[in-house]
Amino acid sequence: MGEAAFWFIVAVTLISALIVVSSRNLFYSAIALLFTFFGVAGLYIFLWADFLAGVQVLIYIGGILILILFGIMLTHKITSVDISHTSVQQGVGGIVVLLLFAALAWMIVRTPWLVAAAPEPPGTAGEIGKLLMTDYMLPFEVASVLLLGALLGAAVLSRKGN
Amino acid sequence: MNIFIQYALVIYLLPLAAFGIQIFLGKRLPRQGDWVSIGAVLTTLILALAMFAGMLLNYNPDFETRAAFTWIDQGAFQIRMGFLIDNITIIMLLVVALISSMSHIYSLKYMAGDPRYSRYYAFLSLFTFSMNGIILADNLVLLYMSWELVGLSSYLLIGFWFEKDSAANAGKKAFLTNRVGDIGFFIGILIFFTAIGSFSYGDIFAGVAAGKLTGTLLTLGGVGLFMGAVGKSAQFPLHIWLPDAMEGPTPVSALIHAATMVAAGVYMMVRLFGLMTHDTLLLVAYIGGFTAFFAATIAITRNDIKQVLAYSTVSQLGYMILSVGTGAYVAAFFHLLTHAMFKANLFYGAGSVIHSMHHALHKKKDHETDPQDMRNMGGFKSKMPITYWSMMASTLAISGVPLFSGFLSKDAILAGTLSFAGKYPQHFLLPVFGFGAALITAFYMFRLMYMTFHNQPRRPDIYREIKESPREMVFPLVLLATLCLFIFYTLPNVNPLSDEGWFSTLIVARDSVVPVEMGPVIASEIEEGMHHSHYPAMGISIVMVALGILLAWLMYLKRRLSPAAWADKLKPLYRLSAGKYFVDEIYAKYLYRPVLGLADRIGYLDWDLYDKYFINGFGRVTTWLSTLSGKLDYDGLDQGIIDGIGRVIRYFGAILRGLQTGRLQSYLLFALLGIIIILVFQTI
Amino acid sequence: MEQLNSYLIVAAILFCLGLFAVITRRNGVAVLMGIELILNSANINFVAFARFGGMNFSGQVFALFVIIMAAAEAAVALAIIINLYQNFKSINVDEAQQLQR
Amino acid sequence: MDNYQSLANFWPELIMVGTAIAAILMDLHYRRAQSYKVGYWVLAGLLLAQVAIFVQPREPLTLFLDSIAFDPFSRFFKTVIVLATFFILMVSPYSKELKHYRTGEYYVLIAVMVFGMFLMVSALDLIMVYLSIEVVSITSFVLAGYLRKERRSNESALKYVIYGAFSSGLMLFGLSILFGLTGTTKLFEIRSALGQLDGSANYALILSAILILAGFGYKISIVPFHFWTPDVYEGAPTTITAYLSVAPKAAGFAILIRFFHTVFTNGGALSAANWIGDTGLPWPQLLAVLSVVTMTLGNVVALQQTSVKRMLAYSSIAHAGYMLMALPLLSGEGLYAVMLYLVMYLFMNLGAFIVVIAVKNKTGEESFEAFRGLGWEMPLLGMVMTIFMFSLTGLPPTAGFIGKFYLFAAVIKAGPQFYWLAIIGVLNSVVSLYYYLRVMKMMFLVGEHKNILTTPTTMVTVVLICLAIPALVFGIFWSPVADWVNQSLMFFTQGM
Amino acid sequence: METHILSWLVWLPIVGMVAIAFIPRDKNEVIKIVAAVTTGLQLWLAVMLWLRFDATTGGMQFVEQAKWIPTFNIAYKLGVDGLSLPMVFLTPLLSFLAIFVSWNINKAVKGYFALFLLLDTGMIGVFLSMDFFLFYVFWEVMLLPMYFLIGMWGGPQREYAAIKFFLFTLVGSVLMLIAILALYFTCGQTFDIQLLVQTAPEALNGVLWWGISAIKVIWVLLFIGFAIKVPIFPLHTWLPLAHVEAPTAISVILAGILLKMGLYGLLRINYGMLPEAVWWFVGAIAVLGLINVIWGALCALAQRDLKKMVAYSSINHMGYALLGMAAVVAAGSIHGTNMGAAQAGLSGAIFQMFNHGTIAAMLFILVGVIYDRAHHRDINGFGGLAKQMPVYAGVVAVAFFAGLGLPGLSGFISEFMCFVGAFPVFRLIVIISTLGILLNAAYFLRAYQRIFFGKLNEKYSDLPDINGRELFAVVPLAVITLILGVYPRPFLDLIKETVTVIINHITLYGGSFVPLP
Repeated sequence: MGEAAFWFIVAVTLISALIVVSSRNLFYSAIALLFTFFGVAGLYIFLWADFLAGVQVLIYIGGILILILFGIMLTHKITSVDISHTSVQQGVGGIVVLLLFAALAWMIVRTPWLVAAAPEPPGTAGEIGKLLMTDYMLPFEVASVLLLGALLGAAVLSRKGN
Repeated sequence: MNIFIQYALVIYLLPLAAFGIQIFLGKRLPRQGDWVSIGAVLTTLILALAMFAGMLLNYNPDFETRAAFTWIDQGAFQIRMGFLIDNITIIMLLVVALISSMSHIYSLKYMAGDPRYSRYYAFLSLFTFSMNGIILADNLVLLYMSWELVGLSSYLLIGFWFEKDSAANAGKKAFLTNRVGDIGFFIGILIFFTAIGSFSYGDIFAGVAAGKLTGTLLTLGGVGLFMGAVGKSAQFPLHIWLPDAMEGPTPVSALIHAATMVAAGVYMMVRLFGLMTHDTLLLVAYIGGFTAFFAATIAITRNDIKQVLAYSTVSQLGYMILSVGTGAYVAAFFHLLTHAMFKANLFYGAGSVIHSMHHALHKKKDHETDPQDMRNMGGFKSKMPITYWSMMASTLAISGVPLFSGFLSKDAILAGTLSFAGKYPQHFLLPVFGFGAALITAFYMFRLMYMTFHNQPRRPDIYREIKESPREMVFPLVLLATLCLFIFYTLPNVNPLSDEGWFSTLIVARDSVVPVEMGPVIASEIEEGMHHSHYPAMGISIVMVALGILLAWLMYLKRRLSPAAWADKLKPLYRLSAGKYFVDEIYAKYLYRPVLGLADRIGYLDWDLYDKYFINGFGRVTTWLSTLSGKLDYDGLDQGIIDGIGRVIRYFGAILRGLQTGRLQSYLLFALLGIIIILVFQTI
Repeated sequence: MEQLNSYLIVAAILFCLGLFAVITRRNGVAVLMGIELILNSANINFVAFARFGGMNFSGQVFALFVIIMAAAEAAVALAIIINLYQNFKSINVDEAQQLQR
Repeated sequence: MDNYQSLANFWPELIMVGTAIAAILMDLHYRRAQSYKVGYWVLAGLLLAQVAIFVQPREPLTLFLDSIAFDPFSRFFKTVIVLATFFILMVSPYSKELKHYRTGEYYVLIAVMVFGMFLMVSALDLIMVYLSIEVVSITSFVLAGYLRKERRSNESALKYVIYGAFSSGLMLFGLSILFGLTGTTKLFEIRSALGQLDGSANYALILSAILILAGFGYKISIVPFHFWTPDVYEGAPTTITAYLSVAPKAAGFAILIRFFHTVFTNGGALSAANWIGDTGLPWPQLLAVLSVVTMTLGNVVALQQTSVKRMLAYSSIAHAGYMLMALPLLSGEGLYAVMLYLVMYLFMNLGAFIVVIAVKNKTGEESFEAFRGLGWEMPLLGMVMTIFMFSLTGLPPTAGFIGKFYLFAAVIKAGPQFYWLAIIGVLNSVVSLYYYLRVMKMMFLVGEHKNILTTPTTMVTVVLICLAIPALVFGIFWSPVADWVNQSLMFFTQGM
Repeated sequence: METHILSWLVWLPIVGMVAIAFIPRDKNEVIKIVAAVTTGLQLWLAVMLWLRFDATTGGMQFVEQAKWIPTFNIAYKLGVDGLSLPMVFLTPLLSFLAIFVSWNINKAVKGYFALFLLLDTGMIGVFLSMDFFLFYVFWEVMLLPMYFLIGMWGGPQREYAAIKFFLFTLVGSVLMLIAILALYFTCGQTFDIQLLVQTAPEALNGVLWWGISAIKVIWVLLFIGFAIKVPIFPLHTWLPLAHVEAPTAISVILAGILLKMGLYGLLRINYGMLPEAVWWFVGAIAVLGLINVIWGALCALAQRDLKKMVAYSSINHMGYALLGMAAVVAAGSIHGTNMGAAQAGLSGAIFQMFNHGTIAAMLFILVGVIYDRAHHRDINGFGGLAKQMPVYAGVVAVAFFAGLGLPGLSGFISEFMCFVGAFPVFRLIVIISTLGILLNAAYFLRAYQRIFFGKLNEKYSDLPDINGRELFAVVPLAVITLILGVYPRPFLDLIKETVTVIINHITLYGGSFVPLP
């Protein structure tokens, strides 16, 4: 895993993200999003979070992205060639976002982050699992309720008829 | 409580009771209750006579009795109410009771058949009550209160025939003009109270004597009090209400606007003479002297019989005020006494003529002709002999012809001015005013007599219907005409050229309490001087009077001189006189209208500008236009500060609401912007 | 250049790109994509902080929950968008402007 | 307390989860026409949860290894939430808007939302903070869009979901920075870690705090995170609008107070607490300015509205501003006042919205025009609305006055440097009078005097009276509420 | 007192209100009778209070105290002294009479009288409260019924007038709330008015806020609150509108009682708790009093609407009371401790409050009488009515002359005392404001002449004279005006000791007062 690989992944992530936000074609955006997610997963691996990378691929790409694609298809006639879309207030939005980025970048550079050396763990799934059963058991359970609620909500809203 | 106080209390309260009964029950009583008022006033007359008799029996110039109670007791702030009775009080009480009784009796016929007959008597009683309050007061508060109440009764009586706009206006004018004077009066009271801490005459005199109030403030206090007199006694420049007050019924004019109420100012000045500084008195003298002369010159050109008498009253009151100013305040009071008799009589006479004219016109169904205009009269002497002769007696008295009362009092006044001018030669103008007025007085009074009673009737049609007035009206005429003779004032002495007698014995000048370093006018010194100037004054005045009568005789009886030609020759002067020196017009232009305009403008400012202040300037034009068109309307919610602020708020609200575009992404953008703003705010 | 700051900068860029998408894209689905970018950027932060802060697994757990939540949220959001499409025949966010008075 | 032991003190939440599941099952059982009966099951569960809240031990604890707090403070807010939910559940079956839909899930979602809010008011871990807010958000997105055949409702849900996701994204980013600075997700540990930072990390701290504030601010709709409020409130079913304006707002205040107090102060007793801002961060001024801007904007824009519902939406923004006023003081009195205000606000705001429901049931409209002459036609409605409006304005003798009184008292007590805040606050309440009075004007002053009398549904009437009585009585005698608040705060002032 | 007479006074109207709530809405007569009986009983209680009042002490009497909200030191405390007694008497009196004035209300009778009784409680509560919090609550409680009474039963612009009134007063009262809280926290955390009067001057002594004395800040906040109610220029513009649009009975209450609350508050709170600031601010009070006098009179002179004229005359009359209040500094050493002037001024101000209450009430009732008959109030639109309505003309004359301060009627004495008191200190101001006396007369006489004198306007040749019910409402007021005008001691003796207490309190904290010209 050389530095080149890292920068490659960063480049893929960011360029595809740029396409996501700028493409006029919704499909292209969705496809680009796929690459972004992959890129992020790659970054996770660089960051010694292999389990998370797996989850990222599974849920984001296997779940969310598919949902998004469904969303695109359900809201546009599949035959329609024109699923392009436009943007608004790009100028102002761009300036605001750049300002914000400047603020963030300044913060990142100036702040003495908490840094501590640590050896690469052999695997992360076990540690995460342990945490989920101890410190974060409650959030784990709450997440299930959240999913229940979301499920129910999505069902209510998309149900046909009465 | 001695007998004088008891009598005074009855005299004071009885007319009030009559007023109450009349107002509430009057219409239901038999004869509409006139007997209640007349009974009350006659009782007061009897009591006043009794007091008068007591005074004569006592024969003590220093007689004085007081009674008072605590009216307001707020600890450090107290007002004591009470009566002060001395010889001046008693004489004044008698005058008021007498003239009031005469007016009551006179009115029995004069006012017969009036729809508000009982109301009229109620008001007369109210007046009597108030006037007695002025006379009896031993403190400035009761004086001021009665002073205002007199103003009220005068207002009610002048405007008694309120269906006539002129009468209603005259009443209002009288009240307001009087209030102008009263403001000064009030400020004077405030000055005295503030310095001395009491309202009672006794305390105030003692306080001034003790030097608690000195200097300019004392002068100003005196001027303030005098302003009250200026208003009430119709002195220049507040004289304007009195001629208008003739809109009231004639007995009222006789009682209130000739004999008593207008004399209240003089009475007050006589009472409080001791408080006046030299400077105050100078002002008093000049105002009085000028008024005497000034009003007389206006009287020359009046054609309305009551107007002549009204200006004559103003002029005579000026005499009295002049006399007070020169320190001869006893003479002033003496003139007050004699003037009350002859002037009331003159009014009754005039009333008798008018009454008769009224009947004549009524019979002829003539509603155009003015029953008071002397140009419609003439030759009435034969038809109304009693009226004529009694009026003639009064005319002689007022003109200052020997053997009549006016001669004595006027002589005293003129002697006083001479004496004063002798002491302070720079004020030579005062006697000039006095003697000049004497000449003119004689002239216009005889003019009145000649035009009314002598010559050929100018309107024979009316003349035919003229007849002598009924008994109730003639009786007062005769009685008062009798009282115009000098003898009643000089008893037990019978010397037509000297005023020595009971009056001069019982009423003596008291010295001012104003500290010597302020150079007070010492009344006794003036009195002393009067003895020396007595005969010169008499001589000059007789000459003047003779001249005046002669002039009138030539012009109006013998027609040797044509009044019209003379008027033409002296055109500017004539115009001034005929126009009453345009005082009313000047006031209207420079006083009433500006004040009313100011009020309008302030009202407008308050309501339409201030209240709408926050509204944008564009709205202002429209409101201005709407005000111009006489409408003070306002349009619904778009008004007021609140709305102004409300508008501003709503304006910003609209801007802020503009942020709520409904476009989601704008919201998000704004939120981000907000974050950046906060960030900047936080890091700076 | 495997340093904390490079990850943070990448995350920041991703975050800003996500924000940009959210505030500029008219299509509801595209806005949703932007939101996913934001969430991913935060996740990178978490994981990066976890890695460089002494291998603190809390960060990874946090990221895990975020991913779960993102899925749930995406489901609901898409349901809403589809529902809206059925009523409006459009999913352009700025056309949903009835509620602006 | 470890996970297993914690369960013993976790009953209210468990009951709500159980209720939700039971309700889903019951919903399967009912046919559409009866589906509203699910509401009664939820109601039963809610009451049971309240009983559990009531019988729980009083001393403060932390549960699930410092994941959530268990203390009177959270108990107070839970009770407030239960109360609000109770009234909404009572009224919902009688709202005509919902009549066209199967409402089983509606009640289930409310149950889930209550669960989420319970967690919100007690979260002590960044993950719990995030998750609980999301639970509440996601359920409320769905509820706002519940009238799926109505465009207004769709639109409201869309705006809500995007705004919500956006805000929580911002917050999440902020949380990640906080995590980066301290390396932990537990609030207590964060505080101690922050306590050791020198000033060099201030900037990051500020940035993260602002981003986190965006998340909380969106829940309680403070400027500039309020934009969703009017649109969502207007489009959502009125019952849900009423609910959103009270319960999540209370929960939002709870979490804001707890988070900021725990993380950003030195943690001393409240009366002596200081912002970490001893290092120079101008927190009080920021919050004071936000409060002023929020209340002013809410009031000023509310003046313009033509719909009562939307007017109430803005007024709820203004009220958030009032409550925010007491936070910068960082005094026990300030928190006390906010909590008391929330109780008072619960009654009057719910009441006002329920009147809107009743009017909409009758006229099908929510505009001011719909209220014309209603005071004559429905005297009871007019009377209770008068109470609510005057209470919202803050006039004695109503509960709203007491709420404001305590708020202003807290501000004044903090010293002359805050007088300007109090003066702006009171002047704002004068402005608010204007639009509240407009409702009165429409109901009583204009419109002819009709003699036809109608009343709303019995249950709505009962609920209205149940809300109006406290709105009035607490204006005269509020000692019980004050004592309750006091007890709920007592421990707080001694540190958690 | 064990009889709780004050509580009865306060809560009796509420009892009546509840009773009315249970009467069916179509039983109008019954409702009116219940209202009349309630206020009648209240009036009787007030008379009993008057009779049992001990005039030899300036302290609080009949004090009732109960705990209310102990955690905030809020108590239910009522009491009465010479300052409040006149108002406590006036309130039920005018309420009682106003019930009869509103007898021909026929729109929503039940609501009207219920609200009216609520208003009654609010008003009397303000005068009796000895707890600041309670005071504030009553102060605000009045607003609600007032809003509806003006807004529902008023004239054409009633909604606008009602909201304007409401907003104006609310601005004042919220500022007052701030001041109340500031006092509470700086002066020992109590709302007890009597206690604050003792502690506040010490506690606030030397306290600076932003470089300004705390006393001044609080004084100004309170002053604005009370000034709006008085109303003092330039915060007065709500008054003409509210008075004009309100139904007659409410105008009576507004002018008769509500305006007095401002002055009462100034005397009780500002003078009591912040005596030091009195010395600092008194010049402004005098100047404002002068402006009120002149401005009000000129505005009244400009009006064509009779009711508006009377409304402006209220502003004018309140100016005299302000002058009297300013006189209190005469007691300071700079003026040779002129206790007499201070006594005169302050007593005069309180007396003026009472007198204006009766006189303005009379005026408004009478305006209502003519409005009921002619359905307009344009001064120029009548003419010659004295002939058609002699009794009415007579009563109006009494009221007008009372209004213009004619001796023999009570208004004169109080104005006189105000002037006498203020003169030693504010010479120039008093001299200018005496012009007000003249203007007073001008606008009253002008109106009287236009309405009653001259030729009878044929339009009104069948106007009925004032009827018995209306006379019943006016005559008691006229009698009071007359009796107190002739012999004011029954009134003045009651307030004497309290006034002394106030003056002593203020001189005790006498600051450095620089006299104005």
